[in-house]
Amino acid sequence: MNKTAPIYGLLAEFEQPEELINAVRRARAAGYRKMDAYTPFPVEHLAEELGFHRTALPVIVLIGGVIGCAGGFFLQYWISVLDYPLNVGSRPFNSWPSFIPVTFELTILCAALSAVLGMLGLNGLPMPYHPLFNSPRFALASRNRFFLCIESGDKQFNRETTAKFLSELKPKGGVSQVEE
Amino acid sequence: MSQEIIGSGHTYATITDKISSIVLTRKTPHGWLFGFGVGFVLVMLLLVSITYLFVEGIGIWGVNIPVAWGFAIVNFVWWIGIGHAGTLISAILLLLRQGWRQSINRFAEAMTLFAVACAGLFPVLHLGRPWFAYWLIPYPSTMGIWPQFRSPLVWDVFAVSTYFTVSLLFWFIGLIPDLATLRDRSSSRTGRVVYGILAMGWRGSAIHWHRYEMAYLLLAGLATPLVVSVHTVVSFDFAISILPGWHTTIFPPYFVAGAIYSGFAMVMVLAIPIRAVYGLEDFITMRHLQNMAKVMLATGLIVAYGYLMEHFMSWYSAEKYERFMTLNRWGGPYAPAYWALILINIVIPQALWFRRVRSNVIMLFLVAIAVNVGMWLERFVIVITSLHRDFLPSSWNMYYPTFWDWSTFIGTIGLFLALLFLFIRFLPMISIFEMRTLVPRSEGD
Amino acid sequence: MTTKNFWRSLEEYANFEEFQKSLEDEFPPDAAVRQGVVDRREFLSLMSASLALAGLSSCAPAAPEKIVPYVRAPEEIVPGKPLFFATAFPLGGYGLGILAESHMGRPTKIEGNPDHPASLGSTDAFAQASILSLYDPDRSKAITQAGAITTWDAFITNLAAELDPKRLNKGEGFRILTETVTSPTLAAQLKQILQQFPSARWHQYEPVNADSARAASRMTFGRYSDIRYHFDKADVILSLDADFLLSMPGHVRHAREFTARRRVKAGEKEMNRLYAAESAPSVTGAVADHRRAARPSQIQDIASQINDGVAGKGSTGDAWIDAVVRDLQASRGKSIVVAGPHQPPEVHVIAHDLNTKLGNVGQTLEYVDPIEPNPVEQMQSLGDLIKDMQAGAVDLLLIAGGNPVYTAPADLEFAKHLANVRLRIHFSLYEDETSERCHWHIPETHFLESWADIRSDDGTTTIMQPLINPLYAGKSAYELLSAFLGQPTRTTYEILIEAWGQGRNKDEFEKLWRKSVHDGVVAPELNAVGALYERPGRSQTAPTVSNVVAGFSPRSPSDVIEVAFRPDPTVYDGRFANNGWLQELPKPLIKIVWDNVALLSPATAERLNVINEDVIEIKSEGRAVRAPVWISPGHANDAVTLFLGYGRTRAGALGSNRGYNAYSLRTSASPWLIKNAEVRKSGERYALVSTQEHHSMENRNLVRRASAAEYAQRPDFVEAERDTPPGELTLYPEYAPEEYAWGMSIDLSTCIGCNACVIACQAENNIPVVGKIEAGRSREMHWLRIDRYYQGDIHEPEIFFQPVMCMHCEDAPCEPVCPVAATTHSSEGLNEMTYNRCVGTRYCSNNCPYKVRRFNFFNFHSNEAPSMALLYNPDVTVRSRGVMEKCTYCVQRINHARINAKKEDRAIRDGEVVTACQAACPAGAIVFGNIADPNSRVSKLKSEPRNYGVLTDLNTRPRTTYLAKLTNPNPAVKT
Amino acid sequence: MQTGGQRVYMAQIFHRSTNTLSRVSIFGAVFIVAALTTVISILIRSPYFTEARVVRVQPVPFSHKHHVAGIGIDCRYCHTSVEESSFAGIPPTKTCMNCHSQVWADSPTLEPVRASFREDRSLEWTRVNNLPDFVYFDHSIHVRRGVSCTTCHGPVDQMPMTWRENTLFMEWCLECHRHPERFVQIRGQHVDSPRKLTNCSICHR
Repeated sequence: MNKTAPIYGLLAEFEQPEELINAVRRARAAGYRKMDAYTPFPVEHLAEELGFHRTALPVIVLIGGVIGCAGGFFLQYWISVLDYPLNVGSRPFNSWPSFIPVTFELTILCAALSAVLGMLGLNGLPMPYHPLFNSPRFALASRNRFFLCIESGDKQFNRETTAKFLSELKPKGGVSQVEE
Repeated sequence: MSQEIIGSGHTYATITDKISSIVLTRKTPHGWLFGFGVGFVLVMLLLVSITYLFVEGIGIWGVNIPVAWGFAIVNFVWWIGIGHAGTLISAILLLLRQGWRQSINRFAEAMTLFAVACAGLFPVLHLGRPWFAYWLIPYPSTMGIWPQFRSPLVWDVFAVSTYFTVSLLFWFIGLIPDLATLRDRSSSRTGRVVYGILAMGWRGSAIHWHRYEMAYLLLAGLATPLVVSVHTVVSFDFAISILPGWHTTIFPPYFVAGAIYSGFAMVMVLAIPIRAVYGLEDFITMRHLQNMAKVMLATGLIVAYGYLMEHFMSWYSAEKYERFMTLNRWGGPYAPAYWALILINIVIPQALWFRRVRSNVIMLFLVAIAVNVGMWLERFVIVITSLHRDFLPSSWNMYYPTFWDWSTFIGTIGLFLALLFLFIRFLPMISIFEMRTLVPRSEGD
Repeated sequence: MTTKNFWRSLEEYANFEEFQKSLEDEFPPDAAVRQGVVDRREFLSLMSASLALAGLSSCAPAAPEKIVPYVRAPEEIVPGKPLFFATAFPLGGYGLGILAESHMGRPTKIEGNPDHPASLGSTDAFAQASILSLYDPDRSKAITQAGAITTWDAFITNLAAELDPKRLNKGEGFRILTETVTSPTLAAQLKQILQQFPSARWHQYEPVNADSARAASRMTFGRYSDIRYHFDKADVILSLDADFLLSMPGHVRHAREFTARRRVKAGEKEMNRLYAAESAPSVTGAVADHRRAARPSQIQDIASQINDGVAGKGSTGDAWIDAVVRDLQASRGKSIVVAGPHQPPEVHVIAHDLNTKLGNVGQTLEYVDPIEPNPVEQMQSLGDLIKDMQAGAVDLLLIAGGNPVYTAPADLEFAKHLANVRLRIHFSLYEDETSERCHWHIPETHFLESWADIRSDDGTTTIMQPLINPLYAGKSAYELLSAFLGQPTRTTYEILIEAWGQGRNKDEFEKLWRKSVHDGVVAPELNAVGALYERPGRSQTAPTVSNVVAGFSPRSPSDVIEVAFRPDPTVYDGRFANNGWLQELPKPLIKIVWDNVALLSPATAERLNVINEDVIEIKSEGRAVRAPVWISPGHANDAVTLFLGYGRTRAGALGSNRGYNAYSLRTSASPWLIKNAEVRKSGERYALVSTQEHHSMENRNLVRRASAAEYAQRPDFVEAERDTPPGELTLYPEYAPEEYAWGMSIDLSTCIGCNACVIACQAENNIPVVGKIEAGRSREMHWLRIDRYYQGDIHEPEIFFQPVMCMHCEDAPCEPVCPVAATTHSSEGLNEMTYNRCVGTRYCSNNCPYKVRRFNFFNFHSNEAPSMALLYNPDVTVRSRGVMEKCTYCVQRINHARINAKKEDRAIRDGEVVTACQAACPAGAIVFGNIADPNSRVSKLKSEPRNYGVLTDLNTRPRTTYLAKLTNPNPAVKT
Repeated sequence: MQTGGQRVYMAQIFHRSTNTLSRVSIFGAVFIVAALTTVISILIRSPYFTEARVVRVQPVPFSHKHHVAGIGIDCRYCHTSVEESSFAGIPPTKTCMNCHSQVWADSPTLEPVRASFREDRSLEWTRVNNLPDFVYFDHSIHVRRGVSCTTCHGPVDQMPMTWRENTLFMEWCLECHRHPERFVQIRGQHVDSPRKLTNCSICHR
């Protein structure tokens, strides 16, 4: 194991979500901040334990919805009243009740798009390359293993002590380095 | 019989391996080849029909004046209806925190996409000049003229395309973690590259999971009213008109109910053989089938109530055209279709009241088939009987479907099958990561 | 309508020829096909590659076109402006005055000539459709000898060789067979021929003729005379199987005069009363106040009973007959008894007798010298010819017009004996069954292609002028006969000028001639002075006939089935068999298209155990014919009506091998009736197409009816149901009214269901023919249809006609459902259909409660011959595949009037816009105009209490409304 | 490497650069679509497609500039029916020969004209202004209502060889039909309301 090459962080592999949560708690207690946990399925409270609480996503979706709604209605109003008003079955030019369905659909469409794009954006996806993938064990994060990674960027990070600290958490899969 | 929603003895690993193996295994089962082959042949039939249609014109179908809408619209509504179960199961059941949804939502969503794709064909094909279909989209043309937003057909364009887009997003978002699994487990280089691209570098970070679940929840919240709106808009195609038998306010609710009805029936029709073929009884358990049967029973009753109210109103309104329309459905030239509808769509599904039927896979399968046929008949009765005898007796006339009507319809069934088989072969038909959450904690590894 | 810009002088005629020649350059065929460009665009669009561009640019110019000016422009032609030429439409030898519309030398439309007494501005379906025959690609195009194409000169040389010996033997064995001839010039030519060849003979024959009337007047007065009726003067009319409104010569005028007495203003109840006794329901019977279904042979009994009654021989015990008698007696001098041409002479004699007794002669009708220069009893005439042929006494036969091989009665075996004639020359519009059996065939010019003169049933003479040079190598009858007179080079024009001009001062004649040609009616002076022969229509003294009436044949036993023959209401005697418009025109009452049927009553159908479309075999005198059954409520029991004109073998692409040939049963002895035929069910079935499947109104009071008396009491009866919601009962805003608001009023008490409007609409608006199969799939394209409803007892039903076209609803249900704004509302209240924007969702048709929208399920124009392109009205887009279409209120005519008015800085005058249907209607039932102007005719009519809208309970607020039908039943008759 | 008897593969499939690449591609897709639509809609309206302001090749190099600006012949001398008919009219060869039987009587360029007159064979001009057949334009009323020739046909008197000045797109027709007052040049001339002038049946029948 190369002792000098720059590394991304140290990776501890657990078999049960509870063990992982427990490890995260202790890591934070030990003062580690720049770290992340990786699981094959969403584990409740894990994010909170990592100190992540609120996401901006709902706001983004709301904005998207409002834009879709207003834009949708205005599009129809402009076309039917301002640009080319036509007498259609002697309905009023501004037949707003008839404009509701399209307005609604566009609201949903914009909101949904902003939800998806927002989520990807905030998560920094797509990111096909990531140092973690260098760790051969990490592939199991999408199967049945639970990982905790303390990143070298953390100010307390020190190869030896951090490795020692992690192994004290008794990760069943052991501790490994993640090359940069 | 098991009341579990997942067979006992499963661990994260077994679930993962079991489901992903269906996709990653090298050899293709013969059953798959046969099924896909059938679908493919029918797709060819569809292509021939469409080509001939474009060359000759809409006249090759049975439509005429007064019956200017025929199979095309019947099939459109039918497919759209089927396309409702998917998003509904995922979205609404997610919001209701129904754990049992997690083994069926994936292919229910896929089914939605394919059904909507089939449905989307018909409004275009049935145009007199399909190559001008894009005139229904508002774009700055050199003609300086725009779509006419009072027309339900324009609403359709927006509703159906929105529905397709949102369903696609919902489905894809759901797929991302599983794509990551496949990426990490695929043995072939190409497999890993392709799945890798699609997985967008998902690595299961806790923070990502957090936002992911939020987004998924929001999508579900948006999709739920959308599902309801889509079939409401479709029902407006009829309800907005002035025709006896179409012009009625009860259409939106009972169209939506009908859609869910046929949607669940179709899920059933697909789920039962698939779980048998791929041995997924542990994931799609009797509990699932029974729950779906109950939903079908409930929605079926709403549909029945819809029929009842239609007839009640035509009597209560004392509207001579409405009354004639009802009598004409009962005793007119298309009465056989009507009574067949009542039998297949209302009477037969009542069998679901009995536990013995609900717990018998074969019976469930047959009932589900019946419901799909019945719902098609419902649309046929609505479209044809209302049109063929409306206001002026002098213009009354009959409608007879032609070979090309049938070939186009059957062709789209083929398209649906072909797409579905491709999906089963190349993507996990059951959501792996959501199944993992069902594993009792003790059985970790 | 367009300010009529009549043809003016001879000099212009010279140019006329000239620009005719340049016509081909001026309008290369594809330029004339208005749909051409659209098609190209659609074809491109089909290529998915160019999809986006094609659509985005759908208002952009098409592929570069050539534009080809004249070399020397004829000065009466203003490119883009139509001209109208006065001429006449010949049928059965009689002329109907018309104005033919010409666009850049292409005749495109036929209108009635207001100055012509037989037309009074209106036309009939035949006249309207005749223009289609002009462009019929199946017309005979070349002179043929034994089937081989040859030339006029070749014919002349051959003919000369034939005629020289004839001159020596006085024309021994030389026979000429023509159809009914009323043309003075033609008659003069024939007389000349007979002078040159004293032993030659001239025979006349048409299958539909006036023999009975002729025989009757011979029996009665010892001489031939015609009757001229004045229905406008009659209070009571008795029709003895006479369909005087649709099928007798002069029917257009009859309809106008008859309906003039049925327009009842508010408060009035003065109306004429029509009794009709007939076997097969006719439009005349349908509008009659009292209709009596009787077997053809019984008509005579009814007639003589009425005659006895009028003679005061006391009651017959038959309420109906007694009522008629009393009514007739009550209106002496103000009644008419009309005998049908299909009835035996006896009935006509009785009619003479009745009219005389009732003192009608000189009042409501007058006896005049025959219109024909040489009246004959044609069946006799044909018989004589055939006898000679049989005897081998004929060695040169000229058949100038007509198709005797097909139309001659079976028992005469014309075809067989024709073979005995050494040299046979046939002259006709089509190469038909007769041409097949003749050595020479000479193509005839269409009446719009050649000069001619002709007379109408009322004696008016018209100089017919050509609108276009012969499209094919056609010759006129005048040129042909002139060849027989040894002057093969003379043009028709020269012949006419000489005939009319002889013995006249040149300049004065010039003046009269111009006037006559321009007006379409020969100036009286010209008629009077230049007597080609004695002036017609000289009134005769009232005859006395009582002695003749005694001892007519007794009534026939009632257990047999009588078979009656009638000319077909749309293809007539078969001459229109290849006319697509007429083939697809729903026959009045039965609504059958593309076929002829065997009509019989429900009771008889029961007796024979047959239903619609069963094939029955009718046997008589060893001859048999198989015909499909159509059950007609109101038909006489124990009688079958067969229609002539079908079963042609060489009619052309459209007309051949359609229906059955009724001529093959007909006998010369009794051409209109077989008194005792053997009728049996054959067991076969034959598919018929009827454009109306359902015959009851389902109590939806679509046609509203009251007797004149009831109307006087309850003028508001039309709103009895109070089904029209009040005006304020709408969610929609009222759009500010413009100076014009177009609307239409249709009077159901004058509509006689004659179909003239349907064809007029088809001709005006480039409406395609779809053929039997598509019509059978309910895809016929007529913008205007005439709905027919039966009411009451199926054996004696009341019959209603209701013309239905787009109602131009104020709150049009079709408009809001169109996703691309292809159908919208104009500021003048028109429901506009913009074809080029239509994508064909057909939603509008679904949502139209009147189902008046028509859809191009295929490109129906694509299978038309190129020559048809010349027929298109250039002011109306030719719709292609996949677009919806419907009545536009003839918006092209509205725009034309608007532009003219604006140019003159004035408002459009009332009556300036006349829709095609309105112009054609002989009954004047349709009135169109500006309802924003309270003084316009249409506004006045709409303010009548009889005015109502159809399906107004849907709050569509239609712009087209109807005037309820008024009848004038005799209280004495229980119905 | 083995875990639980299951073969596990290296997860790192992509190179670092793919991260930027993937993000760019997503953005790029959106951008390209937007760009394409704009380009098409511009292209559609460009002379390349509409052939507006593109000179047509004619059998005889007839110069409106010379005849109108130079000699000062009124449009109506040749386009005779412009005031009375929907069709302005193309002059018959006779009209040309009125002058050119004397003027330039033997110029080789005019040979086609003389030939046409001699042999009574029409000249075949290439159409410059053409509308689809479902559009009904009437010259007479536009002229009568004070729309000058140049409003639609442009400075014909400055055209040595004739071109079409405008696209003749529907949107172009609508410019005027929506604001007639801007284009009608005779002062005090009554103009119809835009509402009337935008009725579909004004142009389409």
